[in-house]
Amino acid sequence: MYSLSVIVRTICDVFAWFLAVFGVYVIIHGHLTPGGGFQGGAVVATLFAFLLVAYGGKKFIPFYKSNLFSWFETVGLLLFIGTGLVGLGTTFFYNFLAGQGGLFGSTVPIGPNSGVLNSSGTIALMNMAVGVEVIGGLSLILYYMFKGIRLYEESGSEETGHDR
Amino acid sequence: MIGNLPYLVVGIIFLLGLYAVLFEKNLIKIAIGVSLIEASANLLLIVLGYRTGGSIPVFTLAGKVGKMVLPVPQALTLTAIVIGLATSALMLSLIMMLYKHYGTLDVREIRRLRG
Amino acid sequence: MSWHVHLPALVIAVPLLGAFIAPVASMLGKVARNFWLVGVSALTALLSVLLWQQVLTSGTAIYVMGAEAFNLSLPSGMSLPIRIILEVDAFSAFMAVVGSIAAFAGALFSTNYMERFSGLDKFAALYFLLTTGMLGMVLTGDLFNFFVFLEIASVASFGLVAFWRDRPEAIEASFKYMVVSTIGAMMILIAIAFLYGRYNAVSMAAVANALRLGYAEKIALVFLIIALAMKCGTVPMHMWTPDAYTEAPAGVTCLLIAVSQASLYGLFRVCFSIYGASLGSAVVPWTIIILGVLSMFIGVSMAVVQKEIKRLMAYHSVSQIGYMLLGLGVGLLALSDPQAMADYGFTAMKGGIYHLINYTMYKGLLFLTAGALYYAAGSRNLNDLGGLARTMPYTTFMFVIAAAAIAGLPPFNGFVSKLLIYESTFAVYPILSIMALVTSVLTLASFVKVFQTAFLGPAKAKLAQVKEVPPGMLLGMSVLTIVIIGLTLFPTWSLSNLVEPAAKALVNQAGYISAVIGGGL
Amino acid sequence: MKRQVLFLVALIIVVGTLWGGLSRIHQFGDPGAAPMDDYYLHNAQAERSANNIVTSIVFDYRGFDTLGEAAVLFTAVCSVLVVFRKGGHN
Repeated sequence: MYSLSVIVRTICDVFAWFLAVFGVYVIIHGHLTPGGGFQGGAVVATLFAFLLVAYGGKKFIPFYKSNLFSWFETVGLLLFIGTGLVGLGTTFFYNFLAGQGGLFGSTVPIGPNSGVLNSSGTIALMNMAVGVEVIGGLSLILYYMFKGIRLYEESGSEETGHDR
Repeated sequence: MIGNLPYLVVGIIFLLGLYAVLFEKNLIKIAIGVSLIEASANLLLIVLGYRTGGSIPVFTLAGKVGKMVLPVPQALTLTAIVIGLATSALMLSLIMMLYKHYGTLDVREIRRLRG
Repeated sequence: MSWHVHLPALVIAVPLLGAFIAPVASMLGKVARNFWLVGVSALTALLSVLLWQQVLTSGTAIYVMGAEAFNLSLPSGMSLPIRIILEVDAFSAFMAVVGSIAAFAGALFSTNYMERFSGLDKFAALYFLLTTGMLGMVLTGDLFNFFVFLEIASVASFGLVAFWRDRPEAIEASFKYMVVSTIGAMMILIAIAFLYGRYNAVSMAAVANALRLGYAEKIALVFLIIALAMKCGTVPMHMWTPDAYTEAPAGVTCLLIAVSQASLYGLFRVCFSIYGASLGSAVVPWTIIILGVLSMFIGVSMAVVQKEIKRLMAYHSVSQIGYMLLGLGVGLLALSDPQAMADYGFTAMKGGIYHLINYTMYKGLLFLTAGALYYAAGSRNLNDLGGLARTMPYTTFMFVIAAAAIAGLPPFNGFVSKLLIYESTFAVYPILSIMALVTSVLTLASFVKVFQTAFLGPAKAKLAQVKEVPPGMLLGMSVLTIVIIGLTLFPTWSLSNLVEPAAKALVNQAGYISAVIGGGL
Repeated sequence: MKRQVLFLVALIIVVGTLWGGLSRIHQFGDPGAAPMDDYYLHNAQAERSANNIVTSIVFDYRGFDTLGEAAVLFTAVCSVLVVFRKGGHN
């Protein structure tokens, strides 16, 4: 895939970063506004699709660290299930932070209000964990679907089971 | 009866997806058919949760709280959408691999496994 | 509050955690990865046995995810559960034990079987995810949760079937399986939406409590039966079964068997526990019985003409699913009539459930021995094999045990379960029992053919330097062999301790509901 | 061509059946009494102090589903990586 025209690249340069910031906002405000970890993570992952389309594989792939995104994915998942496992003192997935006053522990007024960022307990924590996981996962899918066939052709080894 | 039009749309989308899966010859079109079926299931869930005149179930900066639509179908649909996304990604990857092996996207030529 | 109450959650969480850590563990090297694969599978099997024991001693286990107390199923003033509930009765716990033993054997087998290939970190992760999906399906008490775990199991099995991605057939089988299974899953989702829309509940017990059979419920039932029958590979929808079972690596096929049993579990949970008494007419039981008989007969008649060992065995598994459908279909037929239930219905259910554990064990073992044959002889074709009994004595021994069990030869466990099915179906309709007998004879013929061509006769020149398979694979096979021999030696113990509680739990719809709702019907 | 016509007839019949079934769930826009959903709408904010009720369902009341959903995504990533893996022997 080759890079597109200078107009597309300039617009990408300007707007890609707004996209990333917006995605992070959607993740962090998941418990206050519509959205959440999955949606925000998907928005951030679009950033990579955007860069890939505008700049083309040749320029983009060298900058792409697929190991980093594997770690994103693993860390996000472990944080998610870890938060669930910490609740095992009571039950699996117990929200042990909500209303406790500490991290994410503020209470909100009942009914319509302007929102308290430091509320909702593990919900916010899990939003972030899932956000990190989705950024990693979708970027990996994108990368491998773009690069996949070429990787496969380079490999040279045949893996056809035991009978061939 | 005409008030139930959204249900009719669900049925039609489901059947169109089924048609694409059963009768289309192109693998990409089959994948589109599967996605259509997923879309119909998601649409059905959302439609079931609608209350006439209801607002979204989010309290942040909500004006005055009147009726709200049912929140559970929205939560279920979120889950179902991500699952659908995962399935579509894998399905397209397999199609790429099939094209690599067989050099065609025509289902009639992709049949080494028979009998 | 001892840690035992958390067992239902732990049985699912442990393999899931294993899957998430598997890529990290694989970075530490080959030994760490194999140790992780086997260790976590063994731990899962141990936990499910503990869970089963707990359920037998203290009744149905309830676990409410994220509530203030593990058994707080209903918040004050509510008649419906609002959280996800794991509801483990004797049947669920039984299925979990069966599935996790198969998973353990497959993991042990895969350590040596897969060592030549790349991408094993992902293999381990997908293997654990498949185990998680299977266990989640059998332990959950929530319809939507069932769908989610069904999808985990399906997506993991697509990846595992396509694991040898340089075989065009493997990718093709995976794609075929994927289309069928995704449509099935979406039909299940639509059926769940129907039930949710009617009763505003997704918990199985709450839906069962409120259910009154109407037009919408009938459509939901049809969708559920079609989709779950598709997923467990009964006849009109069995096209994916031989392909996927043949192309998956042998250790995975052993686990895929257990996953198809989990779909069967879902089918019976829907029929017995959710719809149960309100089914009323005999249409649904007869549909299941006819599906069962067709699967039995068509599966076995396709199997006898096959030349490829695993494909032959895969068609046999279509035919064996038929036995379970037949047994439990007869049980369903007798559900609303206590007299018929006592006469033949309960025997049929015991036969069906006993056949379920037998089938998972011997079919898993057969697929593992087929994998061992590929590994040693390097061919899938029956015509290329011969005289392997001398060079591979252990594999031959285990193959003979599994083949005798599947054919229903007298001392073996397969005989006991088939006998129970014969005698109970004879009371309903003698022709059903005759069909089952004929299927059994054809199964025997087919496996005698395999045994004779592959193991007996003169050794082929090409196979002169074939050696016995490495110890990991032998260990994996011997786990299942030991279970089969145990079931063979103690049929009365296993019938009264394993099978009867499960059958009773399945019949007892009011008990299933009242465990969550309290009071119940 | 004939098959398409046949399918069209089947389509009309099946859509009719399905629409009939769907319309019998409840009237569009009027789910009637919804005890589970109303519980969330009235109590979720007080119990879990999250303004967004859908998120509090997704991550708290039905958090286990979301774990499964994250696991499905992980599974899909693993499967794509398996299919496109860079070969080479261990």
